[in-house]
Formats: sequence, structure tokens, C-alpha cells
Amino acid sequence: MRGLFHKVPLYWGLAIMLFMLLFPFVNDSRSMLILLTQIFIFAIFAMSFDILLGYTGIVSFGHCMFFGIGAYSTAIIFNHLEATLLNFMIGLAIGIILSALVSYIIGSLSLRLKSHFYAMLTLAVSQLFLVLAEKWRGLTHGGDGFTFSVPDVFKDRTSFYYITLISVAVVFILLKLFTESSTGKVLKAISQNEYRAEALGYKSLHYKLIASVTAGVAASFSGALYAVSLRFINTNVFSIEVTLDALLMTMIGGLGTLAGAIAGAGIIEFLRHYLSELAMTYPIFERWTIILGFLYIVVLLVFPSGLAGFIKRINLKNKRKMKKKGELQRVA
Amino acid sequence: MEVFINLLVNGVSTGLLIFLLAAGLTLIFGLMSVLNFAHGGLFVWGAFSGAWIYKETNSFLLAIVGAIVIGMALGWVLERFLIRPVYGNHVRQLLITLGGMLVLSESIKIFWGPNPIRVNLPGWLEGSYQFDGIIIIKYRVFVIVVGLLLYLALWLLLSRTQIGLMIRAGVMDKEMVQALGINVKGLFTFVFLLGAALAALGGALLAPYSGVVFAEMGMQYAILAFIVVIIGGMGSLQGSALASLIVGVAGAFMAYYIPDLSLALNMLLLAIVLLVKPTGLMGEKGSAV
Amino acid sequence: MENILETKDLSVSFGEHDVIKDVNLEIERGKLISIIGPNGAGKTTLFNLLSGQITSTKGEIYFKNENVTKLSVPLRARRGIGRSFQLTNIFPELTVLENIRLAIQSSSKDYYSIFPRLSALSRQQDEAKAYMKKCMLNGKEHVLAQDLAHGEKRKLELAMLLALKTELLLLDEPTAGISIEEIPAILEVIENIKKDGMYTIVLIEHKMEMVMHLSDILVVLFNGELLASGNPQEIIKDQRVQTAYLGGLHRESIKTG
Amino acid sequence: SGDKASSDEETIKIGVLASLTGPLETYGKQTVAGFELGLEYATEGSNEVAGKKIEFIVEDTETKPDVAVRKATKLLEEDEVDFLVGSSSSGDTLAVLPLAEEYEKIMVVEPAVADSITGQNWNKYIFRTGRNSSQDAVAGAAAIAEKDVKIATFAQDNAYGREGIAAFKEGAEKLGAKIVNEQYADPNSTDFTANIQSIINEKPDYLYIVWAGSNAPWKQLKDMQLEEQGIKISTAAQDIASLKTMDSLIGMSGFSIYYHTLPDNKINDWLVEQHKKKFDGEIPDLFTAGGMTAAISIVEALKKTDGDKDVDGLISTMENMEFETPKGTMKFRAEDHQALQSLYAVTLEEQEGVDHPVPVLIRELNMEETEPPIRNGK
Amino acid sequence: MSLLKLDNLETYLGQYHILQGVSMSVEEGSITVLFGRNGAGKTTTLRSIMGFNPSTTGSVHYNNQRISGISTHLISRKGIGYVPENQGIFSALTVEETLNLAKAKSKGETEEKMEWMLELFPDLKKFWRKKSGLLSGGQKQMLAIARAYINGDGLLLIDEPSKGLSPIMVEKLMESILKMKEKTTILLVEQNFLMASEIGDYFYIMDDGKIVHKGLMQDLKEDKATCQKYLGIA
Ligand SMILES: Nc1ncnc2c1ncn2[C@@H]1O[C@H](COP(=O)(O)OP(=O)(O)OP(=O)(O)O)[C@@H](O)[C@H]1O
Ligand SMILES: Nc1ncnc2c1ncn2[C@@H]1O[C@H](COP(=O)(O)OP(=O)(O)OP(=O)(O)O)[C@@H](O)[C@H]1O
Ligand SMILES: [Mg+2]
Ligand SMILES: [Mg+2]
Repeated sequence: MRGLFHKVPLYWGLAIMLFMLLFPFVNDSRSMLILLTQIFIFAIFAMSFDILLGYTGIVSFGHCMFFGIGAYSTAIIFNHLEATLLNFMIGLAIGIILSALVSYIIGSLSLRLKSHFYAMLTLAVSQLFLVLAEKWRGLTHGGDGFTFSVPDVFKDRTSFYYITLISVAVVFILLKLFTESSTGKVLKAISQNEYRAEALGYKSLHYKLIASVTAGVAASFSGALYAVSLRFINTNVFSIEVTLDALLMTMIGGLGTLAGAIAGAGIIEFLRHYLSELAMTYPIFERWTIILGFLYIVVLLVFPSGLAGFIKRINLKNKRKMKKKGELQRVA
Repeated sequence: MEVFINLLVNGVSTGLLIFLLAAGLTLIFGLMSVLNFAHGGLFVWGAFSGAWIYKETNSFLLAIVGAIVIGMALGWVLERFLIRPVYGNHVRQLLITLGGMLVLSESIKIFWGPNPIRVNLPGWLEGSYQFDGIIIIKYRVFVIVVGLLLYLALWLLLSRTQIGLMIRAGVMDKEMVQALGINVKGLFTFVFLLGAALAALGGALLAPYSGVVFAEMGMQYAILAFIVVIIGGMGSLQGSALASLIVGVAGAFMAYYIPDLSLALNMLLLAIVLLVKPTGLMGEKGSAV
Repeated sequence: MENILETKDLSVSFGEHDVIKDVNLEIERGKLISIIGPNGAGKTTLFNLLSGQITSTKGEIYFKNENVTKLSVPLRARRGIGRSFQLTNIFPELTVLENIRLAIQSSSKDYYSIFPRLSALSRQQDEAKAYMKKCMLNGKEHVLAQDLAHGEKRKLELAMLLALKTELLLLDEPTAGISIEEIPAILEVIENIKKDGMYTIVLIEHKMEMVMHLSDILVVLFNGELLASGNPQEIIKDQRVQTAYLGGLHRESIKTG
Repeated sequence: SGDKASSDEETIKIGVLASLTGPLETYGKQTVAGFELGLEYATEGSNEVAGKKIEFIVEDTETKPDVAVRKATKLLEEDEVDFLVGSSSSGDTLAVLPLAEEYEKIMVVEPAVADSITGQNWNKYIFRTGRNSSQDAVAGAAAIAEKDVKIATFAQDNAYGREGIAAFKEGAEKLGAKIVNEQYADPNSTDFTANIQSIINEKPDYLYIVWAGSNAPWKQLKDMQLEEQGIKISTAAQDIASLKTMDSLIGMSGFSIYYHTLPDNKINDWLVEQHKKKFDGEIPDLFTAGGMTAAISIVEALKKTDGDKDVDGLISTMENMEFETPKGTMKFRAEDHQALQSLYAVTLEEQEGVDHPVPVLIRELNMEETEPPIRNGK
Repeated sequence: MSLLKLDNLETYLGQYHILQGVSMSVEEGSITVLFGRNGAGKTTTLRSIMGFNPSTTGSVHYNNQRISGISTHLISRKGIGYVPENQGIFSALTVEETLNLAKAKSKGETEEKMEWMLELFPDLKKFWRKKSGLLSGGQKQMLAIARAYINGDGLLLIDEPSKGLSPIMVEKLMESILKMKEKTTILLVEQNFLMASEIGDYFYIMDDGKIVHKGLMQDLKEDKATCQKYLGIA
């Protein structure tokens, strides 16, 4: 009988979690803490994207819109009310509700579209949000954005580190449960064979909606954390680069395995960090974006299902080796 | 009245410029059902190499030809190494060509540095005609002419020649066309290169249009091209032409009469079309797969 | 004996091509009905109409005296129309167990729960195992469906169909593209299902010996028209059927026709 | 950079944030070059002030606010710098402002221009040697606005453009000019002729333009023959990279923040000479001068406090401090710590052997003329 | 002499071992019929000949040239015409365009071939400018055959032309195919025995990816047992 989590990954997860919990004690480099905090925040964002792309096979080029909605809601609240946890909750709630609404509306209008049409449509809508943020200067102060103060627990790097770390863990578990639930299973089924799923009595549109709302909510949460971590916001949060980051992270980490998304976030952020460090000393690395681009392409070509998928496949191969000859021939 | 004419002329020429970009994309999609996000990368390469060659040689013709050649070379690399492995899988095509896009536009900086570069025109294209209120920029007339000629050429290619016939058939039933002794793979490579050439040409012609080129153009125009192609109906040449004109002209009039909306215009157009007629203005069911 | 399914003047055409023409079909509860007919006669299309994959251009479908003509695929499935497909149609990257569990979920109305309930999970798994046994898939629980042999896939399809617990089973060439050796197994499975007696089965099949062996009623479809239906032994002797099913060219049949 | 330095009393550390990669990398690189020269100049090559060594550490913000915050924190926490300098983009800078306050360290803003830095997002640790949008605007106004001249404006439809025009309007109307038409365009638009058209219809005497970034409308302005129709164009002559795209504006009269031939003082002469020496004949640019200014302002302040790093001491010293820069005398005004400075009314001219139009001085707009309104509510 | 020779073809589709050693030969100027129930592998055989599903082992020779392993368009240019199971109609092209396309790479006096096809299938002339997609099933089949013949008249591979056609239609079709025998060689895949047995000279019966029976059509007609066993004929 196969439990919710495969045992081995579970142990790994716990080990990593433990390490991360102890990290601040063994390391006193604040910038490393901040880097990790960023990674945690983007890990949540990437996971939310994975729910769409990895589990449901929906391609969205506008995922940044939920990130942005979450970020702006929190930021604006803190800009107008004083910096208390309660107000954070309020901002968070507003962001989440808005994202849920937006994702629901967009989804129900357009999830019927062919995948790439949906991708372009979401891109369009997210760009509209960018324009909105630019234009609604009374609220957003336009493209320059604004700074705001946050509760002290968030100000303190270490405590905020733990907050984001816990958040990742919680979101991971929640989403994991979600994907392991009946709904989650149906999502995977739909992504593989929508036609058949319908014949089994599942309304695929409903499930796609559930997926996109879930993803939207999670993304909005990460956005809120992002805004808090910066104590500043501008229209960048709606820029297509944000979506691209999520894309890179999920693809490189591996689709359809939330853990992959987390790994991807780590890989990308660290690569960025070290490549740009290198650029300071060796000008050759000034164009490190190219290196990222190539890495991305290579991953897509060599192991289409990302690193996680690659590992999975290796395990599978080992399994197959154990099979008896007859089946081996079929596989060949 | 003058205003109207000015807006119209400028809108139309912008539209036709966009068409050059969209034509390549829609060709590649319509005929080979390939979604190529890196199209914008080819476009920006066309723009830079065109500008650069003109600066070096002072020959506008050479600049255009050179840009096209470079565009095709890059196109070949793209087709060979990025697209071929993912034929028939739109999602992976989008994702992988996106990577191609990043690399292409960033690598621009290696060759021409991070700064925008100015682009000049030969004297005979400089300046503008003026009949009291109406000011018509010479170069835009030139672009209109080129745009129309290219549309005509493409239309003839698709509807009149054997190649057009083969391609159209190839889209409907690839295997059957092979069974008629036609080398479909070669045919498709040809089409892809044609698309790349169009993108590069579009870039080379845009450069003098706005007077500067910069690396970030790539992504920006890749998106614009997609918007236009989808509005027009994926794979429909007429559709793209129509959509390009709409985007160009609407843009001009919007900026003049309702400037506040012009920032959102294209996205609004796209959203509306997708929600009202997902297959685009001229896309039939068939082409929207 | 009441009819579980009835069609009234059911028709569909693709462009100019009329594929199903005014089919009036009456299917009795609890029987096994076989539909035969040459390639392209419209058998699969008829199934597509019944299960809702395509919508008719004319006519109605009544399932348990309810007009289901306008219902979507999933809704018809939930009403109790289940089908298997001519070309194997499963979830390739899920394990056999997961494939079947998806069907069980649906039949146990567990559609939208977003938190896994371990109890339900294990119950479903046991249930799934039962169906695997019935369809002779034991021991394949954790094999990815795509790694199954062709015949096993067909069995998996049957298992999923049973797990749906629909009263009406539409089986489209369950033996399509599987080797002679594997056919008896499938045959046995279908016989078991029939023995349960709680299902009404409509079977599309080309393998005559099998059809004759299983069917209570034989229906002949030809060029989208219902040519004949009734007791297999009589039907098979029927001259028109002979020509029709053999797609034949009897001079006389042409002359008379 | 990463190495962990001791917070030795005898050294003064300055952290420089700049975009060394990404769209603004040229700005960042100039700032850094200038900053280095500035230290050299202000300390007469000793790199010491009041007997204390000066170290500076450069970090790349990649023009991403989150990176900027991370690097700034690294500078403050690990390198324990005493000053921050930067940054190339307003976004990055705004994101870092709260850190200056949190760690109670002085941040010299250079060259970010957003008004809100010395406006609603300002805190007392923030000093800005760079000019802000309003100063540009005021200068722009001073350069062209007079009683009853009709002026149309054209700007990018974003914060930079809108702020700039708002400030310009204020300044211009104070001088009695009339704003007859305001146009804002999508910064990425391919076609600006429609906006230009509607400006032409208003038949203004001047067209004042606020534009930054690559996709500029200069050529289309020329094509639409504004000059021929008696509309004079006026805008900021910015860094050399953008000047290179402006040759269709030759003859226009606008203003310049810096061009190596404009200021007439020995610091500038030194800068030009050293820069050419150091970077084989290359002339210093807008942000080079800026970087140098930032360095000088810090050293001057330390000289006055005799190397004392006490923040409140430094702040009170720097408020109202006047100091000599490549752009002549500057003064941090007390209210918002914005450095008041001269800008230059110029015309663009073609010059032999120069690959870009050259801003030629009409007159210097002194720091009183260019004084911007105070926007931080102090 | 035999025009086409298949020697022990083995073909996989995906992971399925479809053809498990098929050997057969087609005599010049004859009509050879390939029988077999659904999924026997008939279509796959033709597709392997055409190079769509290249065989992993075994060889195909045409005119004593090995054609297995080269790409489809080259195989076709050797003069082999193909009529696929689904007819492969270019629905958006007119009859005229379709037949012009067939001429594109074909050798020999294409004009005469064209004329002959039009006299054989007058319907095509009637609907010369009609979009192929709008033709009736039978007319589509005629178009597909004409197209194949004009493209390559050395050998025609025809896959279940009777599929979904009315008996009269089938009758006409068979007569035309019989006529075509005068000028070309035909390998015909059929399910329906009575029809094919009318016109075939030789037959092969295929089951589960193997040739299980072959010979002269005459003999098969007598041999009721075989018919019963493999063709499910009562
Ligand atoms: N979606 C479709 N569009 C156009 N024609 C179709 C479509 N589906 C089926 N047809 C046509 O309808 C006819 C009947 O097809 P169908 O698959 O029902 O036949 P069948 O009886 O199932 O044949 P087989 O025994 O080969 O399965 C065929 O001529 C087929 O070409
Ligand atoms: N793409 C595919 N992948 C896996 N198996 C396939 C594929 N296509 C066909 N098959 C199987 O290969 C076998 C042979 O198919 P083929 O079409 O050659 O048979 P056929 O004799 O032409 O049948 P029919 O009389 O229905 O045309 C069948 O069992 C079919 O299910
Ligand atoms: Mg069928
Ligand atoms: Mg077949």
C-alpha cells in the first residue's frame, strides 16, 4: 500500500528541513539568509506554477499577475494602515480573494481555449494589470513604486527567514495533499488524457478552474511575502520576467513534482547569484543571462521533464531492468 | 481632414511593418503548426545587423540583404536544434523557443554592446513630403510599398505556385504529400527559413523607422507579433494582414483621440478577439489546432 | 422487459457524409447486444453518439426513459453510460491501480474533495484490486499503464469500465489489435461480466465466432443504417446481412437492390 | 567582494550599489569609474581622510529591487560599511532607502532621479548628489519658458514622464508660459506620429519633451517637420549614449545635466584629463561626473568631522554643506538633503570628429534657478 | 518476374510488434489481394513498403532495387502510387489542384495518364473545380486512386477502397480497378472477400502480423475452410 509520500523522499525532505532550521545558527551571513528567503518565496511561486503547468498541463504566460496582486494588496494596506500583523493578514486576505476572483473569471472565460491561446490570453491580461499599476498612480505611485514599513517580526531577517521557511513547508504540504487528493489525481489524469477523463464522468473545465484558482491563491501568497521582504514595491512585480522566472524554475526543477519546483527556485537563484558574482571579477560572465538561457534550453531538450523527472526516469529504468526479458523486448 | 489622412497613412505603414513580422510567424504556424517565440529574436537580429551593415557599407540594399541572410542563418540553427525535436508539441515549442528568444536577444549585446544604436537612412528615403497640413514621411511610403509587394508575393506563392500547393497540402496531410514524391522535410525547412527571412527583413525595415534599435526590442516585438497573429487567426495570411492593419491604424487613432487607452490597446484587442472568436478574425476551425 | 436505452431517428453527418442515418435502436436491460458491420459502417460513431463524444445532427437518445441527447460526456457517464474505446484509451503515465481508482472515485461520487482521505483511499485501493482480479491483471498494480502489453491495456480498459459501475457498457472492439492468443482471455472477462447479470452490454466486434458465442441479440449496421436486428442465428443467415457484412458484391443483390 | 572585513576604527568603508549588468549597465559602470576618480581627487591620491583609510566595495544590483536589497544588506551587515552610494535605477534605490534608516547609515543617492526619493519616501539618512526630475523640469522651464510662450509637452506614459511634466508645468507656468497640450505615449510604441500630429495642431512655440530609454521619438519628430512649422523642440541632452541617438535634434535648444565641455572649473578639467588618461582617451560622461561628486561629498563631510563617523554628526555637517564638484559648487539643502546644483542651457550642434551632437553652452542655470520644490512634507 | 518483393519484414509501432516477419511478392501486371481481419497488419504492411513505418528487419525490393530504408518521397519517385486507408484527401484543394500536385514529381507522359484517369472516372471531370472535401465518399476514393496512378503508375498500393462505400459504388470501383490492371500492377488490401475475389489474381492472408496463407485466388474461392478460419465467413 502506497502512502501519501514515498518514504525515501520524505526522509530527504525532513533532513533538508532540519538543515534549513539550523542554518541561521551555523551561518551568520545575512545576505545568504536573504538569498534563501528569496528562494523560499520564489519556491512557493514556482510550486503554484507547477500546479498549473506540471499537474494540469495549463500553460500560463501571465502568472505574474497573481504574484503582483498579492504583493500590491499587502503593500498598499501597509502604505495606508500601520504596520501590524493584523493588517498583514488583511492585506493577505484581500490579495488572495482578488487572485481567486481574477483566476476564476479568466479561467471560466478562457480555459476552453487551446493551450497556447490561453497562454497568450493570460499574457495579455497580466500586461493589462501592469498598465493598471502604472496608471492608478493614486494607489500605486506608478512605475517608481513606493516604500512602506512592516511589522518588526518581518523586519528581523532571521525571524522572517523562519516565517518564509515555514511558509514553504506549509504550502508544500498543503499542495502535496491537494495533488494527492482525488481532485489532484483527476488533474493529472486530465493533463494526460482529457478525453478519457471526461468519459469517466469528470468535467475537465471544473478541474482546470480549481487548479488555476489554487495556483492563483498560492502565487498571491508568495507575492505578499515578496513585497514584505522588500518593504518596497513597483510595477516590476507584473513584468513578464517574473513569469519567466517561475517558468525557468519549474521547468529546470522538474514538472509535476512540487519538490522539483523548490529545487528549481534554488538552482536558478543561486546560479544568478554566483554568475553575477563571477561577472564582477571575470567580465566574460557579464552576459550570464545567456548561460541561463542555454541551460534552460538544454534541460528542455535533454530531460524534458526537468531534473526531478530525470531522476524519476532513472529509477524507472532500474525498475524495468528487473523486469523479465519478454517485457524488455516490448519496451525496446 | 489632414489629421485623418496623416493618422491613416502612418497607421497603415506601421500596420504593414508589423505585418512583415507577423507574416513570418503565421506562415510558420499555419504551414507547419510551429509556435516560434524566438521569432522576435530573429527580428531584433535583423534590425541590428541591418543597421550595422548599413553603417559599414552605406548601401541600404546590402543592409537588407545582409540582414535577411543572417536571419536565415539563425533561423536554420533554430529549426535544426530547437524546433525539430519538438515538432507537433505546441506547449514545448512555446517553452523552448522562449529560451531561444532569451539567448538571441541577450547575445545581441555581445556584438553591439548594451546601448541602443542609431540607424540612418539613405538620402533618398530621408525626410517627408508636405502638402499643406498633410505631412507624409517618405520612408513610410516606402514601407507601405514594400509591405504590399511582400503581401502580394506571399499570396501568389501560396495560391499560385506548385510550392504553395505542396505546402498547403503538406499541412493537411503530411504523409500523403510525401507519398506523392515530395520532400516534405525540405519543404518545411524552406518555409521556416522564409519565415526567418521575413522576421529579419521586418527588423531591418523597422530600424530606420524609429531611428534606434535596442536589444530589448526582441521580446517586445515577439509578443506584438503573437498578438497580431492570434487576432488575425493563426495561420491565416489574410488574417494577419488585416490584424496588422487594425493594430497599426487603431494604434494611431487611439493615441490621437483616446491617448489614455493606447497603452492597453493591443492587449485589449487580443483579449476581446480571443473571448469573442477564439479562432481569430479569419482563422477557421482547422487552423486553430 | 423495459428498455434501458432507446434511440429515435438518430442521425449524424460530417460535412456531406451521412455516417448515421435514422437509427432506431431499442436495447433491453440485462442483455448482451452485438453490433456488427463493415469498416466505416458507423459503429464507433454510433457509440460516440450514445456516450456523447459527438452530438447528433438529428434524433434523440433516451437512457432509462430520460432524454440525454443534450447532456455532456461526463454527465452521461454519471447517469450510467460507460464505454471503452476502439483505440486503447487510458492514462499512460499513471499506474494501473491509479487508472482504476480514477474510475472508482467517479462511481463513488468522490469528485471534488481536495484533501486525501486515507480511509477512502485504502477502500478504493482494495476495490480496485478486486476489479483487477476480475480482469486478470493481478500483480500489475504499480506498473505504469504505458508499459502494459497491448492486450493488458484492453483488459485495463475493461477494468476501468467496470469500476465505473455503470449499468450500460459500450464495448468498442475490445479485441481490436490484440493477438489471437490473447483473445480467449478477453472473451472470458466479458463472459464473467455478463454472468454478473447487473450489466447491459453493447459490443462492437468483428470476430464472428466470438459474436455468435456471446450475443443475445445481433444488430447489423451498414452504411450507417440499421439493417437488421434479432436472434443471432437467424440474423446471420439473412441474405442481406450476408452481403452487407461481407460488404459483398453478389450480382443478384446488386440487381435486386 | 564577499570577504569579511574587520570593522576597524581606522578605516572608513563605502558600499557602492550600481547596475553593472542589465539594461542600465552603462550608467552603473560610469558611476563606479567616477566614484573611484572622485576618491582619488578628494584625498589627493592618498585614499585617506583625517588619517583614516577609505575602502569602497562595489555591488551589482542587476537593476532588480530584490537583488539591490540583498546586496545592500550584505554591505551593511557583513562589510559593515559606513556609507551607501547608489543606485542606477530609481526602483533599486527606493528599495534600499529603508535599510539606510534601519541601519542608521548615510546613503548618498546617485544618480537615481525619482522625486519620491527626496519626496514621500525620504528619510533623514538620505542625501542626493544626483539631480532629480523636478530639477530637470525646472531647468527645462528656465531654458525656454517666458511670458506668453505657448508650450506643448510630450513624455513617456510612466512615472518618470508624468512626474517630469508635472514639475515642468509648475515651473513653466510660474514663468508665465502657457501649456497648451500634454501628450503621453507608450514608451514602447512603434509610432509616435499621432501624438506629434496633435501637438502640431496646437501650433505651440515650443515642444518640451521628457524622455528616457532606448525607444525614443527623435527621428519621428524630425520626420514630422516640427522645426519647419515653427515649433522649437526642447529636451534634456543626457548621457552620450542617448546623445548618439539624437542627431535628428541638432539645432534644438534644451538643457544638459553634464557634458565634459560645459562646466568651467578645475575639478572638471582634472576629471577630463584623468579620465582620458585612464581610459585611453575616452571622455567622462554624465554618470562619471555624478559618481565623482558622490565621492567628493562624502570625503568633504568626513574632512569637516575630522573622520568622525558618528551619523548624527555627519548629517548635521552635511546639511547645508557646500562642496566643489566637477559641476561647480553644490549644496545639500537642509529640508530634503537634495543637492542643489547648476544645470546648463544648451543647443545641440554638430562638431567635426564627434560621433554625436554636442551640447554647446548658452548659459549656466545656477542652483537658485534650478531649485526644485520641497516634496517630503518637511 | 515479381515486381515487388517483401522479405521477412518486422515492424514495430511504438512498442507493439505489429509485423512479425512478412514475406510476399507481387507479380508484374497482376492484382494481388491482401486479406486479413481488423488489426491483422495489412495497413502496416503497406505503410512499411511506403517507408512510413520503416521495418526494423527484413527488406523490400522494387524492380530488384532495395527500397527499404530510404525515405518515403524517394520510394514514391520510383513509381509507386499509394492510396491510404483514410484516402488522405486534401480537403481544401480542388480536384484540379490535387491532380496537378500528383503530376509535380511524376515521370513519364503525365498528360496521358491524366486523360485516362478522367475518362475512367468521369465524375472527377464533372467536379474539376470542386473542393475535394465536398466530394462523396466514392468520389473521394476515385480521386485518391487517380492521384496515386498519375503520381506513380509502376505499382499501386490500395488500402481498403471499399471502406464505407455502397455496394454499387464498390462495384463501379472494382470494375475501374480491373481496367487499370491493363496498364499497371496493383497490391490491394481488402477485408471484404466477395468483392476482392472477383478481381484478384493472387491472394495473401494475413493474421496477427504474419502471412498465414497465400496462393491463386481461384483456389481460395474453393477452399471454404480457409475462408471460414481466417475471414470469418460463415
Ligand atoms: N470525426 C469525423 N469526421 C469525419 N468523418 C468521420 C468522423 N468520424 C467518423 N467518420 C467517418 O464515418 C464513417 C464511419 O466511421 P466509424 O469509425 O463509425 O466506422 P466503424 O463502423 O467504427 O468502422 P470500424 O469497424 O473500422 O471501426 C467512416 O467513413 C469515417 O470516415
Ligand atoms: N500507432 C499505433 N500504435 C500502436 N499500435 C498500433 C498503432 N496503429 C495500429 N496499431 C495496431 O497495429 C495492428 C495492425 O494495424 P493495421 O491498421 O495494420 O491493421 P489492418 O489490418 O489494417 O486493420 P484494419 O482492417 O482495421 O485496417 C492493430 O492491432 C492496431 O491496433
Ligand atoms: Mg470502429
Ligand atoms: Mg487497415
